[in-house]
Amino acid sequence: MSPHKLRAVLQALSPTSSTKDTGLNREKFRQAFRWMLLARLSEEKYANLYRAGKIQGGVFIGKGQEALSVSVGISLRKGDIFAPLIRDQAGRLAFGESLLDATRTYLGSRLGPMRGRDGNVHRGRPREGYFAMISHLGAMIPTVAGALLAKRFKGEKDFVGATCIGDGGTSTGAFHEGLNLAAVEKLPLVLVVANNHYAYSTPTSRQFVCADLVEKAAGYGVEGYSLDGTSLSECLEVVGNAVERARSGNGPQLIVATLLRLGGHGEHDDAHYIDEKLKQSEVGRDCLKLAEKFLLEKNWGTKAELDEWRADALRQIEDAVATAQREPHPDPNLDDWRPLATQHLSEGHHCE
Amino acid sequence: MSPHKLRAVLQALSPTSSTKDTGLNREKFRQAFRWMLLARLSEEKYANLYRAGKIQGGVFIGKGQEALSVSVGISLRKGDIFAPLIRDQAGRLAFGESLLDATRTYLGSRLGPMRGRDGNVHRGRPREGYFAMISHLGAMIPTVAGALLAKRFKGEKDFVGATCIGDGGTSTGAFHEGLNLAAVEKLPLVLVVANNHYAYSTPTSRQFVCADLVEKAAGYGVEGYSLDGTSLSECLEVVGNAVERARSGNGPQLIVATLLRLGGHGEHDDAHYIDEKLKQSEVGRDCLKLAEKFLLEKNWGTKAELDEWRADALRQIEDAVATAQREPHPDPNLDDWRPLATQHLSEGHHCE
Amino acid sequence: MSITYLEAIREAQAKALADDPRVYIYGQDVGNFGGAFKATKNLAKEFPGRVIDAPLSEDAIIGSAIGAAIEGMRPIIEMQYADFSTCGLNQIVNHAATLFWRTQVACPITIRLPSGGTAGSGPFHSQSMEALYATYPGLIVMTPATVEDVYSMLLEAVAIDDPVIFCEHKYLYYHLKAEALPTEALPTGKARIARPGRDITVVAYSAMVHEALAMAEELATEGTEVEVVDLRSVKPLDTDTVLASVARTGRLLAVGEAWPWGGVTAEVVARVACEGFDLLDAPPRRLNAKETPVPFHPNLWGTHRPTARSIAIAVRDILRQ
Amino acid sequence: MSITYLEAIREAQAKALADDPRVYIYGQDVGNFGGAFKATKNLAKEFPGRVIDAPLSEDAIIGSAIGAAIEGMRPIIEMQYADFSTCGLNQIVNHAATLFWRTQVACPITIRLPSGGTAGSGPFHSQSMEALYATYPGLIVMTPATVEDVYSMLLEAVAIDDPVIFCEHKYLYYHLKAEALPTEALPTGKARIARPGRDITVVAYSAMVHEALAMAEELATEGTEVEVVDLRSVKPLDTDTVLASVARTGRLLAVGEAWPWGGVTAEVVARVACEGFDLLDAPPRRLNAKETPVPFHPNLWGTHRPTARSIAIAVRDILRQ
Ligand SMILES: Cc1ncc(C[n+]2csc(CCOP(=O)(O)OP(=O)(O)O)c2C)c(N)n1
Ligand SMILES: Cc1ncc(C[n+]2csc(CCOP(=O)(O)OP(=O)(O)O)c2C)c(N)n1
Ligand SMILES: [Mg+2]
Ligand SMILES: [Mg+2]
Repeated sequence: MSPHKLRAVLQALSPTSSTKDTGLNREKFRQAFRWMLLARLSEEKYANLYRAGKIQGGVFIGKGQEALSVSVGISLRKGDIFAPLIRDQAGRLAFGESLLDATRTYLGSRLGPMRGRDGNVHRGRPREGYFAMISHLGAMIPTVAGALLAKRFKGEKDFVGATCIGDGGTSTGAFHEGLNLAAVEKLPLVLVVANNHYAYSTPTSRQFVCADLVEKAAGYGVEGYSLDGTSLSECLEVVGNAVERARSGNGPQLIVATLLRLGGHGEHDDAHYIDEKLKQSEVGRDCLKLAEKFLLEKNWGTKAELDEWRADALRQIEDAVATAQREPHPDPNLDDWRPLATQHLSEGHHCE
Repeated sequence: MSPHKLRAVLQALSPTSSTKDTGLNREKFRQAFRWMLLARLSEEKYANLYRAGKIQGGVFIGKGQEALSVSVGISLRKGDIFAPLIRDQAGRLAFGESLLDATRTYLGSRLGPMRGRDGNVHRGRPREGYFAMISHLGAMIPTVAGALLAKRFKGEKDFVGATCIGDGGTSTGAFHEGLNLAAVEKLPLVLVVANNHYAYSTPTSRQFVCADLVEKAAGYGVEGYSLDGTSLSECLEVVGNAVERARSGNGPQLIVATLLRLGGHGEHDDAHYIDEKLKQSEVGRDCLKLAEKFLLEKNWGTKAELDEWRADALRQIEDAVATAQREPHPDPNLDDWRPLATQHLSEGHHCE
Repeated sequence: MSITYLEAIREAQAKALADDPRVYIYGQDVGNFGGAFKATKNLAKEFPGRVIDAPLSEDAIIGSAIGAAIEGMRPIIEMQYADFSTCGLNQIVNHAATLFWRTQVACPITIRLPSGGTAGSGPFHSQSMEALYATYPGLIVMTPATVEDVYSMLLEAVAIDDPVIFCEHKYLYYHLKAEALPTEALPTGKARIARPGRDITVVAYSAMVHEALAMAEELATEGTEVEVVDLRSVKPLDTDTVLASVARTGRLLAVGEAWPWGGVTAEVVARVACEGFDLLDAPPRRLNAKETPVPFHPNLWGTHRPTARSIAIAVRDILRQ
Repeated sequence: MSITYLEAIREAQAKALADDPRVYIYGQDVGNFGGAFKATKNLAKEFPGRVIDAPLSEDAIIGSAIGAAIEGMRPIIEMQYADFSTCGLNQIVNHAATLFWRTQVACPITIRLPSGGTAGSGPFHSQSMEALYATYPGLIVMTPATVEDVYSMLLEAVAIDDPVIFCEHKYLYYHLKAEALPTEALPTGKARIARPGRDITVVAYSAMVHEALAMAEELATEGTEVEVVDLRSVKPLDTDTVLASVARTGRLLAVGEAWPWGGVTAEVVARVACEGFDLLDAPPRRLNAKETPVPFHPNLWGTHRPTARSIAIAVRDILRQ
């Protein structure tokens, strides 16, 4: 394992026990790696389709953040809540989203979970604990908190809710209010901050002043962790640990991962403003490449296996794209245009 | 001086120098005490008038918080900004508000600064650096930050802006965004939190989890201080120091004072829910009584002087009330009912 | 026995809590204190753990309710004053209102907004925000004017699968009394003829219904018979009942306590003009509050909002045409 | 030379910065990056220290502008999308809008809202919020439809002593071009006859003006002469120009891209019905977007908002009466 940068800021972590499934183990690492690969390759595909003019709306990818994201998705289980954000393709897949759901949404299929009403990263299946983000950053934090409150009301046990946000998103009032509310209610919320050094074009120097965003944890009275977001092993360990601590009643967990957005804000953005020094530094390393290296070095996988995984991922992607491309797009004449669940209370158009 | 509880949480304070006017000195203490006395007695008068049905709207007083509040007002000077909140009668007076402005506002005189359009604690004279709060808690923080930004744009030097908020107000998104923005811009903002243990009826256990709200300072990268809000000497010293540190370029200062609201949320509220143990504890002491004791013990004032000050304050109050009571109330027929400074762009009433 | 509008709100919440385990109440000071207006008095005691004090965080309060609703609960949210809902507005209009349409998952939350003006409350404790919320697809906006309606509509709000903005009027809290709670009610979306009349239709809602009724009473002594329509909910807005009334009277005045630009009175007049143009024997009219923030001082406030007197003047004016 | 609507916004800001030292620009990514839409391209370089990247904090951004305005500055605030102004709404409607009336201290801030729908933008990057802001006393709401207007009105917005909500339409950013920047302009509050005609008045604003003009072009080939009124600002709303037009044509259609309940079309129809009832030879009509969030997929979006085609259908319908 790479130099262990794990730092429990507020409370010493109970030492990661190897019997518990929160830390590093071969199977989990391999599985996580495969989700990362699928996420990376599928997003590359969407980006290509975008450049070919095949996708309406923007494409925002998680390149460089897959290790962190997958660690969230893979640490959760059925009955948990996950509210991903824009760079969470890996975590979504690991949490259980089908690649077809994602692909249908990008390609505008009527059969996708959003049926063309909403697009790209805004997809989800809330009934299955997989929330559909609104754009307004920070908004999903109190929403997840409320879902956890509901589970407590309903007498459920051993559940966790996780949501992700960027360095920019920490500046929103919603972040503050949401995390504080979760702390007051001592909810099992895992809040994962990906400090990727930019909010769109805005560097962190224009976003916050503390040395590490994890310093916020103390002010909320929650447990906090700072970690290297480029290291899959570290991400799996820290996120896994935090999820289990939340699950076992230790209240909200704030995780701050340091990494770099390896590309533009979206595919429309050439990212010319990203500091060359950052790119060359440790934070600028590609978590997927590092994980691959780690895998091979530790003999947890062979080159041949990796090739096969890649081929398999590409096949899945081609299949999903082919399927979605054959499917009908939404038809305005088939939409009921009713915004209410209580259909008869939806208003028609007056004065037309 | 009472046991020195001053604690610089983030950065060691430069030792309070006795040549600088930030710390404790006889004249300042006496002056501060007189403002506290005037604040306490004037608010008692308003409360009595309220009970006699002479005041429209609510009356919200600062009983128990005068030491903290006066320290803010007295540490500022002409050219500074002050955005007080609901419990800042003492600070307002010390900053330069005339008792007549306050009294006119309470009594509904048309000649008050708000001319009946707004009332009680919502008064101010923004042109004079004395902002008029809106009710939505937290809103004044970014507003003061912006005023400081403006002063920097205009090339002014050595200015400070201060604003106050309660423990409840720290839970607002506005608090978070405003303080963070000020930190990013390294503005000379002094943010004074009065943790009086309740937000209306809500105890701090339902408001936040950290042991002391000053633990938030680190997360914003600002300097923070925790202090005993019942001690005038400590308030003068800590607030004075923070104001000078802000003035000399050390960025935002977060001050958290611990004290107790010595009464209801407003005069309509019997405060039955306040914890008896808190009342009996050190935080429940009356800062005015403590200051009086201190003054006498230190021989900074005599009993006779105190009596004279009280009599003088009562005279001022009676004068102001008598004047305001003689004055006309607003007349709807004289109001222009135009919400815009650009008068001709104000809309009239259509369809009437 | 007699029961106030405010007590009816409390009783409706008590019944909702008793009848449905999915219901809980969340808001500032709603717990042991019973709410700033005592609308949840004793409920925390009667329903332990289900009436909860929230931190001073409107955005998170609403956001949490949305999450809880997704998980199957039916939260009732009390905003301390309607005016403070601006701090939670993003969650209401962009999240709660869009959830069902985007995901087909319903969002059954009830947001109680203590609304409207009272003397000495000023610009930030007096607002009428019904039109702001009604503009957004995905929300239902109720504006009950009577003790009976505030009770039955609040129960209905909790039962409905969609987010309901429940505008209860603070002026009516203590002013309005009824003999008993109702056992039946009009369905949501149906307006009510608060007083029948043949000469002119006055459309009102919430506190303005009572100003309109007082005006009608007065004008009756002059032989004018005013029909007062109480909209009950401004979204859905019962155009049919309004049109049917205008069909009888030929004249229309729409009265609202909110500001002049836009709002309920514009929507009512526009609908009647578009869909019932030929029913009108005279130009329709609107009467709103004045075009300024709501003033603090009672002298100004009393002129800022429409009153029985100013409504009477408008009605007489229309009838002269 | 030709200049787009978007470039005109940039040029106006460059001129405001050059002419008035009190002006500065604040918003997310407006600095070196030049803004999400490049509306501030190069301005940070040309005006060092005066075009500043803000943190992701809409509430604080607007709040800070209010404070700066009190201190005599004239901030131009860019919201990255109009939709995100909901997160700063409290400061806009409760603080900026009330400041002058409460304190007699003016609040000269300009809030630029990249507004309205484009294909593939979805529920949270497409909204038209003009009516929400127009409801509040104390705000001016501009909705420029042309390159010339977006330039001159933005300059005017900065010059005006009151808070101006500047709704610039994203669909027009690149679609619309003019030969040159204007040297003179109508005053704020004056509507414009975008196309004269005698048969019917179509009132529109912002992007809908162009749908209306396209429709008028088409109907002209059928011998129908449509008069298109471009409101330019929806608050103040130039009722006189609208009434004068209806006096000529006798017929009215109000078109807006916003949702059906309330909004500009309701206000326009209500004013004409109330103040120009006798000018109307047929019932007035409104055409708005559909009653759902703005859809993401272009197929749905193209039907959600009014288009030249759907306007033409409505106009033909009115003319048959
Ligand atoms: C409240 C709000 N304001 C503005 C935006 C526009 N916006 C979308 S993404 C983005 C930058 C986000 O940066 P960060 O939180 O660091 O996440 P990252 O993109 O780096 O993953 C902005 C400003 C938004 N979505 N929500
Ligand atoms: C955003 C907002 N929500 C709710 C309120 C209603 N309200 C007024 S004062 C108050 C309690 C404030 O508590 P705290 O901040 O601790 O100040 P204190 O009254 O104790 O001085 C509340 C909830 C408000 N003014 N603003
Ligand atoms: Mg980022
Ligand atoms: Mg308090």
